[in-house]
Amino acid sequence: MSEEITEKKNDSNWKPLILGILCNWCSYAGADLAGSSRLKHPANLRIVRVPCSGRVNPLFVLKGFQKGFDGVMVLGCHPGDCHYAKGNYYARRRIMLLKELLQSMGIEPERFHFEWVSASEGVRFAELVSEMSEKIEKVGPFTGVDCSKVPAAF
Amino acid sequence: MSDKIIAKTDLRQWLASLVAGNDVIAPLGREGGPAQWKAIDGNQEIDLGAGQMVMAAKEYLLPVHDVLWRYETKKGEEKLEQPELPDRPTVMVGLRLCDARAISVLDSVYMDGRFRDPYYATRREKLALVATVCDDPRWSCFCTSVGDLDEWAKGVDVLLTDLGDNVYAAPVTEKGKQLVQGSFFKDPTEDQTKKKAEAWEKLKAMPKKPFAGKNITENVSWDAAIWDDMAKRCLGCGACSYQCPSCSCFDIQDITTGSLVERYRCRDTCQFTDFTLMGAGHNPRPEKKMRTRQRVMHKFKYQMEQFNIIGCTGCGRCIESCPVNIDMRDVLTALVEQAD
Amino acid sequence: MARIGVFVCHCGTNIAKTVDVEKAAQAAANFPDVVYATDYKYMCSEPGQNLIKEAIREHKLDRVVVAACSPRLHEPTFQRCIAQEGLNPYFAEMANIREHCSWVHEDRGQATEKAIDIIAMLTAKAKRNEPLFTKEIPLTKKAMVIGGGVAGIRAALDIADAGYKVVLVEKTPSIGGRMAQYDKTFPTLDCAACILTPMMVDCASHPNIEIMTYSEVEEVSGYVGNFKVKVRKRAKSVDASKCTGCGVCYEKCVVKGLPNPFDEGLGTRRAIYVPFPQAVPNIPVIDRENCRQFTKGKCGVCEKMCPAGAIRYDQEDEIVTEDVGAIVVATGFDLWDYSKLGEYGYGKYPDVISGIQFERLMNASGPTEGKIKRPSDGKVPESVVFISCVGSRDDEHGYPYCSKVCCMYNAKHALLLKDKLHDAKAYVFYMDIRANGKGYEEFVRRTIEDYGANYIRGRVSRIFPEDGKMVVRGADTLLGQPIEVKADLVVLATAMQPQPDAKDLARKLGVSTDQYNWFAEAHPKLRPVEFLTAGIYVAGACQYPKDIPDTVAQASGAASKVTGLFSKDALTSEPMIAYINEDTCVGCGLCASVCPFTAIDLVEVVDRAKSTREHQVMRTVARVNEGICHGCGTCAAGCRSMSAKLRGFEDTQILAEIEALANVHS
Amino acid sequence: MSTDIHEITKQQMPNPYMPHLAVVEKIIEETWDTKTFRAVFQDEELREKFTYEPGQFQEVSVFGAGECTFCLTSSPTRKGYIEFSVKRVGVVTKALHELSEGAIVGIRAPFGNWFPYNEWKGKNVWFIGGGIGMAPMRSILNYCLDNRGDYGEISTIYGARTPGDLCFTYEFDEWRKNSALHLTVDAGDDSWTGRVGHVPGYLMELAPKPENTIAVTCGPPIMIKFALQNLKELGFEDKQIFTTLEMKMKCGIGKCGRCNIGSKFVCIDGPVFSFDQIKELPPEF
Amino acid sequence: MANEVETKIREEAKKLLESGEVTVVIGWGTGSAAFKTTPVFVEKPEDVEKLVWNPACTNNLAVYLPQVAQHAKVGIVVKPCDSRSIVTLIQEKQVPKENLKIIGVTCPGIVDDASLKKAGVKLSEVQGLDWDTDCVVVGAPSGKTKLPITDAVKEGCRTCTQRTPVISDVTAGSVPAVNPVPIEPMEGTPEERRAYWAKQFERCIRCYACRQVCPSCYCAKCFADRNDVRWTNKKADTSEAWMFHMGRAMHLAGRCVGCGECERACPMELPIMQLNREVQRRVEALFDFVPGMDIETAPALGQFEPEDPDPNEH
Repeated sequence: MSEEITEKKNDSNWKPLILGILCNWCSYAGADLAGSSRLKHPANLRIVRVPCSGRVNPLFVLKGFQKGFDGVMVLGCHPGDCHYAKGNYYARRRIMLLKELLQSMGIEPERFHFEWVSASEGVRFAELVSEMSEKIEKVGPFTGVDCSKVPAAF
Repeated sequence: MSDKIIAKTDLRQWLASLVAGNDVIAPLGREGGPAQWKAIDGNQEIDLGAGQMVMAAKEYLLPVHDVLWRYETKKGEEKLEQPELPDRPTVMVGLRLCDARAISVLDSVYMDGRFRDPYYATRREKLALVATVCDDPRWSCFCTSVGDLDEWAKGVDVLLTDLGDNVYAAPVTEKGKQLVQGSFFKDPTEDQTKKKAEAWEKLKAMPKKPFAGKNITENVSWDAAIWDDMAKRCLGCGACSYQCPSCSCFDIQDITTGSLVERYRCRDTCQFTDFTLMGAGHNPRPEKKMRTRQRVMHKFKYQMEQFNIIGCTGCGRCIESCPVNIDMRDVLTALVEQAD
Repeated sequence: MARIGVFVCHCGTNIAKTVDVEKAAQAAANFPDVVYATDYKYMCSEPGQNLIKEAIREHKLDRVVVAACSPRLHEPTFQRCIAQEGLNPYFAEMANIREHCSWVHEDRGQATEKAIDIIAMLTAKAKRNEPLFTKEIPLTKKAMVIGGGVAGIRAALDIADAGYKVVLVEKTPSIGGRMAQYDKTFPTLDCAACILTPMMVDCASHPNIEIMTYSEVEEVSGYVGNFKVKVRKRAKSVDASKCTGCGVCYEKCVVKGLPNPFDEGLGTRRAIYVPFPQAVPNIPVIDRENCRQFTKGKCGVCEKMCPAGAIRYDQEDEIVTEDVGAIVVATGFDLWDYSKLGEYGYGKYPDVISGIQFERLMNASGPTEGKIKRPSDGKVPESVVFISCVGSRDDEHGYPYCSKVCCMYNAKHALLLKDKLHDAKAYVFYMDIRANGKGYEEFVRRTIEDYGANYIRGRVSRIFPEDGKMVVRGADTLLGQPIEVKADLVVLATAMQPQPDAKDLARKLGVSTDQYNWFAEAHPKLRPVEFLTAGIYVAGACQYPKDIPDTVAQASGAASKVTGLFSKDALTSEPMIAYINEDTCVGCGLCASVCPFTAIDLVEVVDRAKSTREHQVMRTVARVNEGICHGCGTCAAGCRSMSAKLRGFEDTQILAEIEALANVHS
Repeated sequence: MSTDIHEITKQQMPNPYMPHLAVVEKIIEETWDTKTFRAVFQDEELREKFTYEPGQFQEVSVFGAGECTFCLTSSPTRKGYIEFSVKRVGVVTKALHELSEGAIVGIRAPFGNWFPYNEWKGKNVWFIGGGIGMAPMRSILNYCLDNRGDYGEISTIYGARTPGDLCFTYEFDEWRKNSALHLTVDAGDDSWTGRVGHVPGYLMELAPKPENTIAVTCGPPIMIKFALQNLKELGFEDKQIFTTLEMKMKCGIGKCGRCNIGSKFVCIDGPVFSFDQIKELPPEF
Repeated sequence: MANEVETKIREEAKKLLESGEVTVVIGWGTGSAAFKTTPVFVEKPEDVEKLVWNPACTNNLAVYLPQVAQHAKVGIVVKPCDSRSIVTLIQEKQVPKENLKIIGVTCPGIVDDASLKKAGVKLSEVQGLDWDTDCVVVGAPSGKTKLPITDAVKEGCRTCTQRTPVISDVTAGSVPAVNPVPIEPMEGTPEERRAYWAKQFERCIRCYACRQVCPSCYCAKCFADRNDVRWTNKKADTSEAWMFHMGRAMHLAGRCVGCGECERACPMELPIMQLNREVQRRVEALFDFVPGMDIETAPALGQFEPEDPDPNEH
């Protein structure tokens, strides 16, 4: 792992790899709209489609970080817009908590993004991907949850 | 054999010299946690006074996670490979006699059974044991109640006794003799030899439990009342077995990473419900009582019948780790008392 | 293990231009369990689908991954395709390498790499797909149409004519909607009432149609085929069963001079009223906010005067629950409030009016009985300025979109003005003329050429009164010079906007709206009259600005969707729904408490492990009601023991996607 | 008994954890939930020399899904391939069911003991099987039939829940040729003309004589329980009755500790036991 | 100090058993060492003398309830934290409230092997344990030593704010005057924190003792044990252990009552409570929710408010 990370850190062509978990009705549709509107954005996001942000088990996100992705993004319908009425409200509780916990665990806040994107917000989607890519590029490659680099301070 | 003396200040140098020709496994202090068995490079501060380690010496022979083989499934590139096993001689330094004895128990299962376990055997054959005589038994220790320490001492390669500023090193085997070499070793004085003998006698004089000297194998009964009592309290965790120096059961699992399949074995325990649960849902030991009984009977009866060795060395780890204070000494006492 | 086929689509050059499709197919061929991979120009075409079918036969494929466009577009296409070869349709997966890849990336290397990742993920998912099956669910063959404008009326009539019951729910006291306010319609200049009134009457007399006016939808539950809609029937204070529509009550009502919304404030009504003479039903309602009986507690004139004894001051709102199988949403539009615009006087000049007010001024049954008089002093205008794009195509003050009908009604208004007042001058300020309907361009030309309307290309920057006239100052961009017109009346073509409560209704219905709160159809081209929520359809201008022909066409479209739905004996259930592994469920009830549809119940089952032949021990487990479950998966994400699962989006499948992605990059 | 097969196994498997790669040559759909797989070792030399005894078992790996224990249902008298029957119950068996012909599996075999067929020479043998329990007995049945002259009367009682649950129907004619085959089902269907009823009951009807006879029974626990009772009633002694035990196994070589019953490991001391041996074990079955 | 409480526990237990209101009383009994207690299941009135109360009564006995009290009337002795576990279990339908008779005890804080060792006590010499005002008294051959409570008790007890049971039929003992130590959020840069946790999880041997002692971990099949979905495998690997502990932390979110048993049971000294407390702290801040306080309140992740903290405002 460590060699791989060092390699990544020294690689000027390194691009962050971001896992996206998107609800089918709003955010995935928003991403589709970004596509049909030809809104260019960095090719760093890989999308897993789920029916609703309520389907997002926090363990999916944890799995993403365990697997060493540089970032994870969870997108769902705006509050009140959920195709299933309330799924995104439950998701919000789970994911907000997870978001904070990940900070306790030392995963930089830039690496996890939770946001609402509606089916009409193709522009917003493209912007989000660009913004997140930039932020992660600044913090650099993720060294993993079993980070080999252990600072002496602890 | 030719017993030697080494000053404590020279220990590190000795270990460094061992590292030159051997892999050396020793207790390594870890910040924020208990000392652990780790391969050392000769430069670290090792802690021979760590006493009994949380994890038993089986840690090296039966790692928590041991790859059995790897299979590449990619079309046209299918290949089955066994991982490389250590080919350098290995020395384990600082284990207690209970752990050393436990290795004999493991040997019986992994080396003497009908099939020989190549992973264990390869490591074991290259392994020399440099054991330490306990000078400060813990509250949970009961080795002298389940075994004959003089007999156990024959199972190691070198036996170390702490004499304060010096350590008395007694090679037990030819292999051991090879290890106790170097300019830092001196011949012991008579006084030192006497002190060493006293330490040994002191250890053996440790207060014995009511079941000491009894034939536990004959007393372990299938219908004992203690099983119900244990089962009520037992929470079915694996702490006792995971830490037990002689528990040897394992699980086999596959991990698939892309096209690569890795099969490994890892620790497992008869205390878990899943241990005997079959695919179709049938479980021959569905109740906690059956599982707690299995563990004790296996150690004290079945292992004796199979290999003529008791599967418990009185290290006390299960007693210390049990979250509900099921004390093996009480269990054995109850079994013996019931039989009487 | 699975035998997966991967089919990479070029989509002409849509994908192939940016993604190296051959390379992607080659990479896919090496993924675990992939036994066949190829690329083709148009996977969704017939030859493309045949290619898949042949490969299924030849390579004994049991899973198919099509790397092409969004599954939201063509998933059903490929599900049908593989089903024709005898595979379970849910063994098809789509890797979205167009919308999510080729269309949004420029670097061919990166796009190809991403496409390969996406294919790897979906291949891993497909491997874990289980066959899914649909079930029959009952169907209530009765529809509800929300909104009684021309769209709602047309839809209701079409559904009713096909032999199904319809409930038509209208918020105001009468059906008719916006069209009832119009004078004439473009481009044929038919009288709006002549077209609409017979339809309204047909509606009222149709045996299959029940009209609920003065009513609003309160709550919607259930699902396609089985909706339960709670409708609040607001108290009209008039017993509809007794009222004969004689009109004595409103003739005698003592509260006069209330602005009549139907006349857009130009006319008046009383506290008990029918909004317009042709109202259907022709039953008055009491405006309780202004009625003296209600505000002062005494009056009772109408009650005394009513010959039928139909006045009911004690009438209360009634909540009725309707069981319907389908819902058509036809709630129409609202108009932008031009008083927001300072340049045009913030609505403080009475002679600056909106197009629909002008419509009322021209209407024979309007406040001026069809005589065009300006509101301030009743003077017949000699010159009228019509301004288009007020709030439309105006990102700064209004909306960025085009309201679509303004160009046409501006032309209509100018023409009718000239028709009625031959000497009057008509000026039309416009940005572009968008006359793209049947006969529309000809109509505009006629207005200009035959009727002499003065079209000025340019924007109006300011309107202000001067000497009893309204000075309209702007620029003629064709001549490139400033222009000032002195007009007696200014008519603003204000933007169409969604109804203020559209968002609320969308929430109740569980459908989505776009950024302006227009209702959002499932797909603009493939499913233009449907919502994503099954069983709910959209018609008319609640979706987007539309003219009457488009509105009516869409209404008929929505109606035909409803009748299509009702033509089945029963519905088939969505197979991607939740289920519970009862063996590992501990009955904690978390799933039930988070289910948005209350589709999960806790039930008692025999605990086989603890029961003996003599003594039965029960335990509690969760169970999913398959008819109610929508498949959101909120239960599955919450269940700690992972006993609640979601078909089609199983943990195994989602994790497989995540792991496959990690594997490609490790 | 013949030469120690365990010695042969050790030679065949220097590392008993390393499977031999084998190709699934043929898949027979026995019933709705059971398939029989015929596998052929990739290594030609091994294919030639591979040998086992009837009653022994093997560990089959589906790479990535894991490993599962199955008895060898083929008879060592029929060379060149091995067979095993799989009922779909868990993760590995499901993965096996999803395999198609030509797939590669890993096989560790042969393990465990076997039926003492040499000691049975000259005796009558009754096979009493139910459901998937017929799988281990098919090996010894076919072995006995292939050495028909060594044995006296050979009879099989084979029952299943429904006619559709009967396995190995394609061998029934062969079995009938040289031995007696008595079929029964718990519930028949329109085409079923045979007997309807449970196996133990049928056993009482057929009433084999215990003299010079061996009984082998295998099937669901409840069937074994009553078959055993009935055999006793017919005068069979425990040592005349054999069965093969099923227990969760992982290693197959007496290390992992799962199949431990008393001082025996089912994987090395079993799976074949006579009932007088089982009586000596702790009552965990 | 413990004696009055002990007497009261025994009296109440005796009443319950004699009247037949319960078939068993679960409490703490004398352990195999002076600093140990063990759970006891008292079924006969004459056996109530087995029940003890002292600073070593560490077990959260609620862990037994889903198995024992599902279909039988059970008496149970609980500390404040244990009582909160019972609230959670009732809420989550694992125990019918009507099957329970709860004997509550007020609690000044509990010791365990690790906390005593940390306070410098030599375990093999301990002869007895008791409380005095804000002290734990350790009896040894050399005499009695008084240790300030906050120095001697388990990590979770130091910060505990609940000193009386939240649910009980009777409560023994007076409210102890012990000031909790405030909970400090984790410090350090993200990288340091991550490295810290990696180092902790590296030690995990996956014995699942933490899970088994936890009253809230009652799943019939733990996500970590599922073989159909590999959330985490048994490989002794830091990242797999991370996955297990993080998954467990999320599953305990809004449910962990902070009894600290998981950390005590861990043979490898993983700071599991620190993790749980991080979750707890944030659940309280985000949703104003404290678990195990009220049977009527839905669990934190089983409800929502439209005004919950939103990603866009947070």
